[in-house]
Amino acid sequence: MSIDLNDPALLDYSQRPPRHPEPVDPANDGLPIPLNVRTDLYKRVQELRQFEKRAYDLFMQNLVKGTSHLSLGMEAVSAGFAAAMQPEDYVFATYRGHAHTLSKGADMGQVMAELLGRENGLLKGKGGSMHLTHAEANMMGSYAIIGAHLCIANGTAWSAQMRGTDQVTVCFFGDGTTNIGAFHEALNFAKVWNLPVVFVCENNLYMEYTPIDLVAAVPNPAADRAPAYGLESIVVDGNDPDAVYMVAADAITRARRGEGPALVEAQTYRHGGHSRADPGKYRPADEVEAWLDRDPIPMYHQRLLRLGVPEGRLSEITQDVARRVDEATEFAKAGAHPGEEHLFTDVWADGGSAWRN
Amino acid sequence: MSIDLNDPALLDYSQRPPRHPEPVDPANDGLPIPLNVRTDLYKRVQELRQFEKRAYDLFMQNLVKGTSHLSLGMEAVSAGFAAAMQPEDYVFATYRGHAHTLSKGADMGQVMAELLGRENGLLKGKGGSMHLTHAEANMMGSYAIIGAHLCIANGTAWSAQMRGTDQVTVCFFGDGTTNIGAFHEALNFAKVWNLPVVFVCENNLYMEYTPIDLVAAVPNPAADRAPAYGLESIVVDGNDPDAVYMVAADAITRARRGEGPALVEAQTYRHGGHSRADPGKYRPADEVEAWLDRDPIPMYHQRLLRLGVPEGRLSEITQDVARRVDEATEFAKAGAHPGEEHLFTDVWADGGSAWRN
Amino acid sequence: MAELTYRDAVAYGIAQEMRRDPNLVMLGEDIAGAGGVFKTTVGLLDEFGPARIRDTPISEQAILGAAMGAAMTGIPVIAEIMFSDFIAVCFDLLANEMAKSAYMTGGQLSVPVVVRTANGGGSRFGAQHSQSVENWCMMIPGLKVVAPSTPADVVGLMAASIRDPDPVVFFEHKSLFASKGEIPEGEIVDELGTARVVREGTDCTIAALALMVPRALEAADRLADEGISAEVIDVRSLVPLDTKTVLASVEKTSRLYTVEENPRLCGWGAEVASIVADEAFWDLDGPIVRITTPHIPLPAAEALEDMAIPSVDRIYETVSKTIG
Amino acid sequence: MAELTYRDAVAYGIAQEMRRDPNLVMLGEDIAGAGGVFKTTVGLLDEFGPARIRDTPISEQAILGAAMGAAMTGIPVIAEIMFSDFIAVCFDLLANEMAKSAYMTGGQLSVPVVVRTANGGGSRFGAQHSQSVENWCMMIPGLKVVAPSTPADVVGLMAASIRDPDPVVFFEHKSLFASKGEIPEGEIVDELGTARVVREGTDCTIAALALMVPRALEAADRLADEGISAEVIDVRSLVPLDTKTVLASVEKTSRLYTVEENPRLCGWGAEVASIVADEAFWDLDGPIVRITTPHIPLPAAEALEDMAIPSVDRIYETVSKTIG
Ligand SMILES: Cc1ncc(C[n+]2csc(CCOP(=O)(O)OP(=O)(O)O)c2C)c(N)n1
Ligand SMILES: Cc1ncc(C[n+]2csc(CCOP(=O)(O)OP(=O)(O)O)c2C)c(N)n1
Ligand SMILES: [Mg+2]
Ligand SMILES: [Mg+2]
Repeated sequence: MSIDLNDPALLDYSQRPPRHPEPVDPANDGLPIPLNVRTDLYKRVQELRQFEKRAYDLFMQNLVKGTSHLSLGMEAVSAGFAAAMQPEDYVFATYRGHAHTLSKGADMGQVMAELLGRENGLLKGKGGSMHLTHAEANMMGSYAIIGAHLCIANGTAWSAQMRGTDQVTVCFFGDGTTNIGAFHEALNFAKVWNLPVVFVCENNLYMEYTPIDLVAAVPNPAADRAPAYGLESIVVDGNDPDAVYMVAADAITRARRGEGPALVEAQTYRHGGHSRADPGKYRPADEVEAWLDRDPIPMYHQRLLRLGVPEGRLSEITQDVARRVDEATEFAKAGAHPGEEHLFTDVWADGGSAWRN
Repeated sequence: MSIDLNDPALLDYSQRPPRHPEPVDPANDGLPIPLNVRTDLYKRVQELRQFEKRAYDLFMQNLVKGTSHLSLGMEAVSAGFAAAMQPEDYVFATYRGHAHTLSKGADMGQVMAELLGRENGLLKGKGGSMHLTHAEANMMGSYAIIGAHLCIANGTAWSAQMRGTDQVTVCFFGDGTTNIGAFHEALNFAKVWNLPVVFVCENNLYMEYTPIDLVAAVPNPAADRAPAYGLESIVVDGNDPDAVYMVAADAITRARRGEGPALVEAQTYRHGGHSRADPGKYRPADEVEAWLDRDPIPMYHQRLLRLGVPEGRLSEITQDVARRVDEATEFAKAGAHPGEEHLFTDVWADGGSAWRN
Repeated sequence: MAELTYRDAVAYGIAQEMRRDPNLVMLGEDIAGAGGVFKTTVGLLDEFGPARIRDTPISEQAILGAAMGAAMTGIPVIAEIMFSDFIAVCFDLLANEMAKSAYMTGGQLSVPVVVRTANGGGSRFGAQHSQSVENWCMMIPGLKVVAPSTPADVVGLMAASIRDPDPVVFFEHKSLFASKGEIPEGEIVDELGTARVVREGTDCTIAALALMVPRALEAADRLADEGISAEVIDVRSLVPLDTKTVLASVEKTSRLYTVEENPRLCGWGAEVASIVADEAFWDLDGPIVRITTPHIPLPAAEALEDMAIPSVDRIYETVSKTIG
Repeated sequence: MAELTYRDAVAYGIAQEMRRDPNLVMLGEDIAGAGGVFKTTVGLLDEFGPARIRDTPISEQAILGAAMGAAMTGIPVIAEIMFSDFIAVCFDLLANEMAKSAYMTGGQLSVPVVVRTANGGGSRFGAQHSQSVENWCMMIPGLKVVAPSTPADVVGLMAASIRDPDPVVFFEHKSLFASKGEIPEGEIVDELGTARVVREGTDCTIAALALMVPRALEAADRLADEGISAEVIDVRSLVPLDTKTVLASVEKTSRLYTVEENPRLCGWGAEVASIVADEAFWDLDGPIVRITTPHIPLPAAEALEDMAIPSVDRIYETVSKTIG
């Protein structure tokens, strides 16, 4: 769209017309997803939700320094894709990467410790919240400068192609990221080289504090651009774990079969602000409310009950996750602050940092 | 498209299937373009053709140092757009910018002198062939690093929008340029800000030595991406001055009326190699031949004869241009090599270059 | 005289110039309604409206391109690049286009753009949001580079940068945003290319920039307790560089220290050191010592980041140990 | 011993490594069928095929990104950036991603990429295709930086760079492509971080890099005629930097000159000068003098470009006048 400079709502974005969520598709209850996968999805969204809530509490206690970007409200995207991936598949995330790192199997305690800047953190405290990486599990990093990691994701996909494995790379990014040059280069390159990579736009309707429709030329910033790269336009309800799972499984399977890249736009919403300090006031109040009503977790809870999973099983999962989050918190808080010996390690692959003899 | 690594033609691009030009649309004789505009177009293509041929000869005599990128074969694009512009409109070009600089009214002698690195050159010899600029006539420069100038072109368009003038900016670039990040940023930005800018892709089927279809995900690298920016897909025969003129007039008029940006893909071919040293051997021989047969200049000559312009009038134009090219050559050759006094000027707007006191 | 934070001084300085020049415009990400992610542009949208204070897509090349193009037509533009680390995504526009335009065109085009950007460490943001990148710009012929250390300098150098007809990169230090200082009444316009002796001394010269200035001053206080009289220079402007002030100081003190937040290699201090080692060699009584962040990416953890960036302790100890 | 041009040495060095390591791949614009716009990769497509030598779109960020991602999985990659000036369009990938990956991840990921690029002036290509940008990379912690001056060094340092597990930027000098030199038989593997004394001398040290090395040598010949004995060091590797060789030389000669093709401010010579002014201060008998391209964008015209870049005359005259 084009901006009308006379629009009085430009003075206060919260006065702009709200963009409400689509209702849950009732047919999604009937998607052909086995119940064990669905309970796994439930566990996954619970982990992400409870972890992120705790992370939020720890900021409030000023234990997390720096910044932090939560996925509260957006859990279904990460859970749905992770459930559709194989362990050998590669994942790339942005600074909003706690969820994707956990989904790929990183230890909650180590992730929490990293947020707290501790030596027992996933990155020894050297990377922080925005750079979570768990290479052992092929979680290839969280990247804090918009765009680059889409290009890097092509590289692991190229590697799989060269090595003749059937690993797929899944690369998450935000709606705002669709406007940067690297997005374009990455998508075109992936298609031309027929790389096994699935690009996933988590469209939460806002870049930092600016509504995406004010800065993107098309209504669906990722899906409407897919044809520019010879790709299919795919939009999915990013608040429904099942819907995401189906789309993810399809795109990943096709990439695994050598049918090349895909671009998926998952529409969702963040419950809080962009990062720790942001109260998110630029959003119309009724928009926030409507999306809170479409919280993926109670919705999914209801669906599982409808599908016959006993309440007891669900609360068992919930409580088990709660315990693990508590343990992770303790682990993190008990960690030492990294000492000077870490300052000069790891610049080079040999572990050192010498630039001279 | 995607590359098939088993395709033996990857070892020698000249063995790939040729891409022949579309035939001239016979209906174009009847386009509603007044005959005086058409004779002006004829003069324009003659100027570009003869200038570029002379530039080529001067390289061969080793009088042009460095590099140089000719528009031989592509003259109709520049001529058609220039004829549709107003003098106050802005133009941006790439390193392949001799044509667009001349079309905007720069003095042939000064342009030639710049190619020869002389003090009487358009840029005093400081910029060279790749950076021709004639700001006085709103020819805002030639840019030698792919992509950036599309972003810069938005700036003059924004300026016109702010100042409330009806100036339009026209920005030329190549097919290969559609794959770089800045292309994407520029197009999206132009649309969102509703800027009066017309982007013109001169699709000559090759980037440097690599066929565009091997590196672009879509067959028409510009037009097929227009919808990604909320724009109409426009392809025009870039070897027909009249066809270009019509499309140019339409896009420019709409931009002038405040209807926002446009993206035009003009399909054409360069008669020679990419730059001075390149013999262009990576192109199938029959492809080159087919396009030489669609040389815009004899085609247009024939059309004008059909439309009743006397042969004598056309040869008068041709000869007048020939004389001016000769004069320009003399002017250029007579120029002095710039002296040391020019080395330290013009870094800053005040004319100086001091970085310290 | 009003007291302002360094943060508020940014908007104050911009507003002063926007009132003066109705053509001056600003663009950047989240700068309008949100008042900037560092709240440095709060109030400007309300006063100057959405045509002059414009939010953009996340498209740094498009931002600098639009700024440059408009500037080439004579419109002065302020472009915000949110974090200075992001200069890397638009470095072509800055280093190859804006910087070279005047020269390449034989003086036909000039580019009155101020690129404002939040620079430096101390916020525990990690390696991609904490860099001190003044040298990325200083090394490019055709760019001017400014890095104020006080609110008053923010206002005065902002005005000078905006009025300058060339591209100026204006580094606002994230860890100084909360600091406060007096702002003189009335219009404030400073001068590019002028360093300031912020503390006089006779035993050594300490040249510092931005966040390093208050630290150097504090270290100088401690050195004074030991009987070492350090002269502290706030370099303020890297291009143009006020070599006169530095050379005059070294002539007096005979010793030079630089305090740089950038990682060691090719920092601005190296340039200053090389100038002094050439032009003031015979004045020197001992080695030139550079105190810099080590040549490593910046770590995120508080504990580590604090060890990396030159601290008051490190400045104090280095001078005290080496002045001999 | 075969004689090769510097140009042919590039493909020769790459081929040596491609034969050794079947995983090694290369990508870049026009590098395959065309053999590179500088003809530095001729023959590689035929020998190694289109899966290992791949042409790319004009997408430098995608090129470096693909290289980095593949490298993180253990595949060594050579990425060509056609002209070093274009590093600016992918600087984020180089400076913020490749360079910081190992550190930010606490050592989890390393990036065995060699970024090859044609650097330097003398071709009359103007300001956007002629820059010497070694310092753009040297200043970034996490990057290694190499710039050979002879065909043998091209081969040996290429092998060392390819075998190095970290990102290395490999600068090939455009004006040296046509130069010739002997290449030893058999596998050639050099070492990063080693400078070479290419001429011994006692009166002064001249540190030079790439194209400036033959010029410094020629100037040294002329100085010798005047009775000035100059030691010339080919720095070869900026990161790691062989400070030992430089410091040992200055200890002997007591004077240091740097000859840099980069524009003045924050060039590699500034760093070297600052190291010497600190660590070898007491060895010095006179000012450290830097001979550089002036701090201006490079002009296109032959006449002007030749005045800008340090010439044999300028080196000779500067040393001769200042050595006193
Ligand atoms: C190149 C670059 N420009 C700007 C930023 C600052 N920034 C960080 S997050 C963000 C918004 C990103 O929005 P989106 O892609 O929608 O992701 P979300 O945060 O909504 O998940 C911006 C502008 C950045 N990190 N990198
Ligand atoms: C960022 C960047 N990458 C690479 C180049 C080298 N280069 C110069 S021209 C060219 C081909 C451009 O192709 P196209 O856009 O089709 O324009 P044409 O030359 O065909 O007019 C390339 C790759 C460059 N100038 N800038
Ligand atoms: Mg978003
Ligand atoms: Mg082309």
